Amino acid sequence: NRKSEAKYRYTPAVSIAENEPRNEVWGQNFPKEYQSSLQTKDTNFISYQGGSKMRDMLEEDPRLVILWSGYGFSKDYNQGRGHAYAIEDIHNTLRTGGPKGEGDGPMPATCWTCKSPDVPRLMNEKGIAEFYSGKWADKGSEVVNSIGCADCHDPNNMKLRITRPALVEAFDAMGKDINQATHNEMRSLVCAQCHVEYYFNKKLPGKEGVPYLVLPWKNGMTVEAMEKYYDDLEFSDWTHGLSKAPMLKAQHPGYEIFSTGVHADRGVSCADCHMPYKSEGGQKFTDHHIQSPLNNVSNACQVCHREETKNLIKNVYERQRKAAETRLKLEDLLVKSHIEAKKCWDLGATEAQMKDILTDIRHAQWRWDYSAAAHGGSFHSPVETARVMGSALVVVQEARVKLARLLSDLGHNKPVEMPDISTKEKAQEFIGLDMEKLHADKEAFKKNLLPKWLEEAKAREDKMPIVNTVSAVEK
Amino acid sequence: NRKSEAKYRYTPAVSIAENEPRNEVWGQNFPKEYQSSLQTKDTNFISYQGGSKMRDMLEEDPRLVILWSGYGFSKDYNQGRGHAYAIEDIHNTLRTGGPKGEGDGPMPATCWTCKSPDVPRLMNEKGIAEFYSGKWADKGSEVVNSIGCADCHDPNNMKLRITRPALVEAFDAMGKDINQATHNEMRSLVCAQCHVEYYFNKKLPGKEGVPYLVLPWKNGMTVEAMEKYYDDLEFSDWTHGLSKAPMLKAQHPGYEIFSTGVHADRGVSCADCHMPYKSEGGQKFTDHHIQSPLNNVSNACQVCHREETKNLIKNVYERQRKAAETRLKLEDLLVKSHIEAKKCWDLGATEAQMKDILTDIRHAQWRWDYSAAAHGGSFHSPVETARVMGSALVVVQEARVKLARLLSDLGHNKPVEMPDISTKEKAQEFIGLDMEKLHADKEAFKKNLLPKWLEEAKAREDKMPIVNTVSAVEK
Amino acid sequence: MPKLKDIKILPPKGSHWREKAVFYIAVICGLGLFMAKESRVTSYLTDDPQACVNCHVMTPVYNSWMHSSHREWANCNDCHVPHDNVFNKYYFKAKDGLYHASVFTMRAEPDVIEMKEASQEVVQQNCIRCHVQQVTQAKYDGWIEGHSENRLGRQCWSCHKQVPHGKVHGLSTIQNNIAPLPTDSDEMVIPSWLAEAVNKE
Ligand code: HEC
Ligand code: HEC
Ligand code: HEC
Ligand code: HEC
Ligand code: HEC
Ligand code: HEC
Ligand code: HEC
Ligand code: HEC
Ligand code: HEC
Ligand code: HEC
Ligand code: HEC
Ligand code: HEC
Ligand code: HEC
Ligand code: HEC
Ligand SMILES: [Ca+2]
Ligand SMILES: [Ca+2]
Repeated sequence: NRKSEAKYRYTPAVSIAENEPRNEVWGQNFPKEYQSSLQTKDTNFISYQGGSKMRDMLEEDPRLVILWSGYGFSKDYNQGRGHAYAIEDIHNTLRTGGPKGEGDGPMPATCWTCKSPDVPRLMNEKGIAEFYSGKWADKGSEVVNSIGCADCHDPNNMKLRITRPALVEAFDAMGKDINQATHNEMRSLVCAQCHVEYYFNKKLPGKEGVPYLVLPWKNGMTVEAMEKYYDDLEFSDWTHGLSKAPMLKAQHPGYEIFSTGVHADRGVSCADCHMPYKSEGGQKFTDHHIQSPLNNVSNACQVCHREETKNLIKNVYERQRKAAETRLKLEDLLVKSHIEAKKCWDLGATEAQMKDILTDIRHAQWRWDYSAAAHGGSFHSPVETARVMGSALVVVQEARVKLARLLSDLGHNKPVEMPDISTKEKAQEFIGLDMEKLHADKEAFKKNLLPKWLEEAKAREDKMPIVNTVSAVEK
Repeated sequence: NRKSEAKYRYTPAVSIAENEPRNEVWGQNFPKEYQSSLQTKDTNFISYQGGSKMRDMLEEDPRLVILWSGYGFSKDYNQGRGHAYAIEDIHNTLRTGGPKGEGDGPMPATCWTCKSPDVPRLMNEKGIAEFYSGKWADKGSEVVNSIGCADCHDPNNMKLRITRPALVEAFDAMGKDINQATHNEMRSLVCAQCHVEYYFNKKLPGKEGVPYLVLPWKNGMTVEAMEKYYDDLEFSDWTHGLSKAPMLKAQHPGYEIFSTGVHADRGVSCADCHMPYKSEGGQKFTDHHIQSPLNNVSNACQVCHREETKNLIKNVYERQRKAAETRLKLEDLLVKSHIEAKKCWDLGATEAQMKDILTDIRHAQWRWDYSAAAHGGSFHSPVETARVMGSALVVVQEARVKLARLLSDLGHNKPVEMPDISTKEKAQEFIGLDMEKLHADKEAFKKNLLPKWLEEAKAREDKMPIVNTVSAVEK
Repeated sequence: MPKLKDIKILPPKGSHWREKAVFYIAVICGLGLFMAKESRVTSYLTDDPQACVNCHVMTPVYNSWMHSSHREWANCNDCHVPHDNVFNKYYFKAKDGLYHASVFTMRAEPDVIEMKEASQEVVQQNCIRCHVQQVTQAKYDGWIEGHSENRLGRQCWSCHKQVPHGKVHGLSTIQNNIAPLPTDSDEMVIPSWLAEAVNKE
């Protein structure tokens, strides 16, 4: 009848199964959306600090190597690029190492969570905790499709949906019900499945030992609320290689920071800027070429702002430049604090003498990372980004004044010599990484294990049915 | 060039002389504008950090007393209120002291510059440098009308005009011609005559000894450009009472900070928010009740933002709160740096040991003051305000780490004890101000000299003609 | 029904209206039950834009509005219904709604819907209602260049073609017409397998 016609009016070529992971299958019904999503393969756009080009962050800013000493990110870290690369990039990153087979490698299976529509399929088949269990390498042949339709859509009616348990559970923890989300909120929440800060909790009651994916939102989404959350848990992601501080890593709190900005305040959603309407042959559809809006100002910004493209880009760059100015200074001070702390240890400092200092370093770097890790943050919410960096500057100052006093007590009352970290290579050498070995392991993985995964996957998928619909189906 | 301006067709009741200082005379021709300007006498509105109420800043934040130790502002500093109070407030402030007659008192005549439409009259009569010469008390009977029409308007056609030489000269110094200003720019430039950072230059070639009013814009209006300007001149406003640092005072760089914000970028002018159109009896006119726009959101903001009043005010407060959070922490650190520097001197530090530290303190406090002194700044340009505070936090950290090392060298390797500055009174006692004497001197001035000034002025003004126009004049 | 196109919206005058009213009443009686069920008549009386999407012909305009700069500030009725007084608002709505309903129910909807002249007048007044100061006051020249001259004589959307439905019009302009319905709030945004799995925890 007509009512449902209004809801869903198209002639499906195929009928899409509940957790269909293959984007090209969905693409047969929705060619425009699918074709545009393929454009996330384009890597030609580069902006002041974003864009789809592969950007080696460690090379652009070798301070990062020091800040993440002892942690995977010091080996390799690139700026995110198009969704189509999610699988390729997680294969290639040195962070996932060079596993030789099941049960091998540094990373847990949880790492797959935000990379593919195979994830809801697997979670449905195996169970959530089971999905998170085991090594990253264990599920290599199962997760092969890059981010796609099943991550965000209900195949029955193409409505937006949430497929990642972490977000649902985070809403629960905050006492909210995600099912109450409005349509417009959903246009940001689908992104909040992935563009959010997270950690792996191995101590969840009943799931001990499983690196369960959790968004630390229970006390709220501000930098202070999450800091308290982690402090209360006495959680740390790793112990710093130089300062031995119990560190936290902030991963892309994109949604959290965005929510504090004026666009969120005015009801603008992620999709408004990153997936605006597009016209093709007189037809309008949602542009699934998710990318930097600066490559698409007329659709992304000028719907609302009657302002010249040049000027809008200038506005964005200006906010980013101002944030970068403070951020780089803050990083310099954090680097100093790690090296000064190391000097203290070298000179024989005791745990008791170091305790407060290391807590300060933990907090200062957490705040820095929160403000830096979501690459869009300095535009999405420039004032909050600046506030967070301001608070980090205050805390790192505390640390460094204490360090100066302690160093003096330990007989070193002068500036600590800083290593040459002018390039990524020098910095990595300084923190003692064996890059050659890391690269060799990765190559071996790509030569031996990876092709097997892809073969297995192909065989598996070839057996999955595609059901052609014979006539226009009315649902 | 200037757009054609609306011609004012009106029937003047009186003909207004070129530098007519008496607002009530202009008011006979323009009763609506005049009546509304009288409302700046209202002191009932108070917002989170602004409003027309008298607010004792030193009481609200006693850290300021320490920061300005050795300088007039530590005696007395209020947040600006309505234009109608400009004269009363400069009479009353302890900063102008208790002069007993001509040639007496701490302040130069230059202080009158931004308080009254008598200023253009006097400058015209006497010459500019002559106006700036001598003591504040010397011109007490000449400057009596609070900020008004002649400051901003040409009496012949009511066009906006610039009456203060400092602004014209600053444009010259930047290689710009203020006569090229568009009509819209003029709607901010009239304010930039006063709401700007300034200093008194006593070394201008040909005008040696005269505290000549200069806006330090030659290198630009950013905090760095002005800092460099002052450094190059080796200028300082005063030597700090505790740290002995050669200090700079930033006075209300309202226009400068505003110019870096998004509203300025979009061509919004001061008058749009602080002097919006108002309707009275079906007639529209420019509201001359210049005040916090938060007391007038519907005219001031909702012209452009059809957003609820509550939410707009929330937006403003949120930006102000975030800035205040960082600002107060920064002030704490600056206070510490002054006290720690004092401790160094007490322990026998040498000039050579202190030099770099004092330069850091100078720069850090300058940057703080630049971000704080213009009370509207944290809304006018929240991102720039935050950037400037960030840079101050970095510099004060440098100072404090050096201080920690120096203190240790001097045998004091531990935190320096901080005085109790929990109230304005305690802080003022700590820096050694004799408040009783200051108040007594002021009272004496108000009892003895002030009434004479007002009497003389009245006699003088009674002799000034008011020319009634007989017929309707079309201009 | 060519005659319907002649209707002017302004307050009813003379017998012209009575004639039509009789016709509308007939429509209501005849289709009342059907309508109530099929198009949620009651929701049509609200300001909720989702009410308009009860008809699929309204989905393209709904979707274009949903992606427009006005989504957060102006709903359909803010533009398409007079706001000069309460009587006019509901009068216009009733008339309009019943008109659309009858056209729709008779499957007479054209491919490209166009605003009737009366609607245009209403919309124009509504643009002005919200933006009057911006478009009439010379003092905002620095911000909006060129509105100082009186532009009230032209239809705003002759320049602002994007506001709010975009430049391209027609039933087929928006593919895969998917728009939220009033009933959507009853549904879950997470798949049932996930709901079960999470609940189990
Ligand atoms: C909660 C979701 C989530 C989880 C869990 C997650 N990621 Fe990501 N990942 C993202 C997002 C979002 C980006 C894009 C970040 C950006 O804007 O640059 C990303 C980017 C990446 C990239 C490309 C950029 C780069 O850093 O080189 C790699 C590789 C990657 N992730 C690997 C991993 C690994 C390894 C793990 C497990 C330790 C992991 N991810 C866990 C969401 C996640
Ligand atoms: C299933 C997880 C997931 C979801 C859902 C998701 N993202 Fe991403 N996003 C990623 C990952 C992972 C990357 C980095 C891919 C890489 O670099 O390999 C990324 C990259 C990006 C980029 C960088 C693209 C470029 O060209 O630099 C943008 C922009 C982005 N996402 C926006 C969004 C928006 C907007 C949404 C929601 C409409 C969204 N994402 C939903 C995981 C996700
Ligand atoms: C990262 C999240 C995300 C992914 C992945 C995604 N979509 Fe979408 N999709 C959206 C959003 C957001 C909308 C806009 C919904 C709205 O505004 O109501 C949308 C809208 C649609 C629509 C409605 C018609 C339109 O163009 O507005 C279709 C059809 C669609 N997507 C198909 C697909 C297909 C096919 C894929 C896989 C190739 C896909 N989507 C992948 C987020 C996503
Ligand atoms: C759906 C509407 C919408 C879209 C799309 C949009 N904006 Fe905005 N933008 C707003 C609103 C609303 C505000 C708040 C100010 C206001 O009320 O006008 C705003 C504020 C801003 C500001 C001032 C805030 C600040 O940080 O100083 C800038 C700059 C800006 N937008 C740039 C952009 C750019 C660049 C894009 C595209 C990448 C964009 N906007 C896309 C609606 C939008
Ligand atoms: C008002 C427009 C607007 C909205 C809304 C918005 N963004 Fe952005 N986003 C931008 C702009 C502009 C950039 C900077 C792009 C650049 O630097 O090239 C950006 C950058 C990003 C980046 C980094 C892209 C890159 O090139 O590496 C990611 C990821 C991102 N945004 C995700 C999100 C997510 C997730 C949301 C919602 C929670 C969101 N954005 C909401 C405008 C917006
Ligand atoms: C370049 C213009 C200018 C000059 C020169 C100037 N002022 Fe002001 N004055 C202002 C402005 C603008 C304000 C309002 C500041 C605000 O927003 O609070 C103000 C406010 C004041 C106030 C009221 C608030 C308070 O601080 O208690 C006093 C008193 C005052 N000035 C005295 C002086 C004295 C004394 C001097 C000379 C040392 C002086 N002014 C020189 C522009 C100026
Ligand atoms: C002739 C100098 C001068 C000019 C010109 C001037 N101001 Fe002021 N303004 C002052 C002074 C001085 C004060 C503080 C008065 C006091 O507190 O005694 C002040 C106070 C204010 C206040 C605080 C009022 C309150 O209620 O708290 C605002 C707002 C203000 N000015 C805005 C403006 C704007 C906007 C313009 C231009 C349209 C302007 N001013 C032009 C000197 C000036
Ligand atoms: C601080 C600066 C300032 C002062 C003082 C001031 N005006 Fe104005 N006046 C303005 C501005 C700005 C406008 C708006 C000009 C425009 O938009 O073209 C204006 C406009 C006017 C107009 C034009 C008509 C209207 O209402 O827009 C008249 C008449 C006028 N003022 C009279 C006066 C009178 C009388 C006084 C003294 C009581 C006075 N003004 C004091 C700045 C000032
Ligand atoms: C003459 C027009 C105009 C007036 C008056 C005006 N604004 Fe704006 N405002 C803008 C424009 C233009 C932007 C830039 C964003 C955009 O393009 O929509 C903006 C941006 C903003 C923003 C986002 C910038 C940020 O810092 O995050 C806020 C908040 C805001 N305005 C609040 C206000 C308030 C409060 C008032 C009244 C005191 C006000 N505005 C008066 C035109 C105006
Ligand atoms: C977009 C609107 C807008 C514009 C344009 C604007 N202001 Fe403001 N101004 C505000 C708001 C909002 C506040 C905060 C008032 C409060 O805190 O109560 C403020 C505060 C002030 C204050 C402190 C008022 C107080 O209550 O003490 C002064 C002085 C001031 N502005 C002067 C200026 C000057 C000079 C300009 C132009 C160079 C200007 N403003 C441009 C909106 C604006
Ligand atoms: C900001 C004002 C505004 C809002 C809000 C608005 N419209 Fe419109 N509407 C217009 C204008 C203007 C036109 C004429 C467009 C043209 O002719 O280019 C129009 C045209 C139409 C038409 C005629 C078809 C067409 O494409 O020209 C329909 C039907 C319509 N609107 C329905 C709606 C519905 C349903 C909503 C809410 C979902 C809505 N409108 C919201 C202003 C608005
Ligand atoms: C019962 C189905 C239905 C509903 C519900 C509906 N419409 Fe319509 N509407 C139509 C049809 C059919 C037409 C085409 C009429 C024609 O052009 O002959 C139409 C035409 C229009 C037009 C253009 C014709 C005119 O009157 O100028 C506007 C505007 C419009 N609708 C607005 C709305 C708004 C606003 C709502 C919700 C408040 C709404 N519609 C709800 C079926 C509907
Ligand atoms: C219910 C009030 C309302 C109505 C009715 C309305 N608008 Fe708006 N309009 C707004 C608001 C609110 C904004 C956003 C302003 C802001 O940035 O805060 C806006 C923004 C705009 C913009 C700037 C953004 C853009 O899309 O370019 C234009 C142009 C505009 N309106 C034109 C129109 C026209 C033409 C109409 C009539 C067809 C109309 N408006 C009807 C409230 C309204
Ligand atoms: C002759 C063409 C034309 C007509 C007719 C017209 N406008 Fe505009 N309008 C423009 C142009 C061009 C701009 C952009 C000017 C600029 O940004 O300086 C604009 C800008 C605007 C803006 C500001 C958008 C923003 O946020 O920057 C609004 C609101 C607006 N118009 C509303 C209207 C309304 C309401 C009407 C009808 C009463 C109307 N306009 C009639 C050409 C027109
Ligand atoms: Ca984390
Ligand atoms: Ca100064």
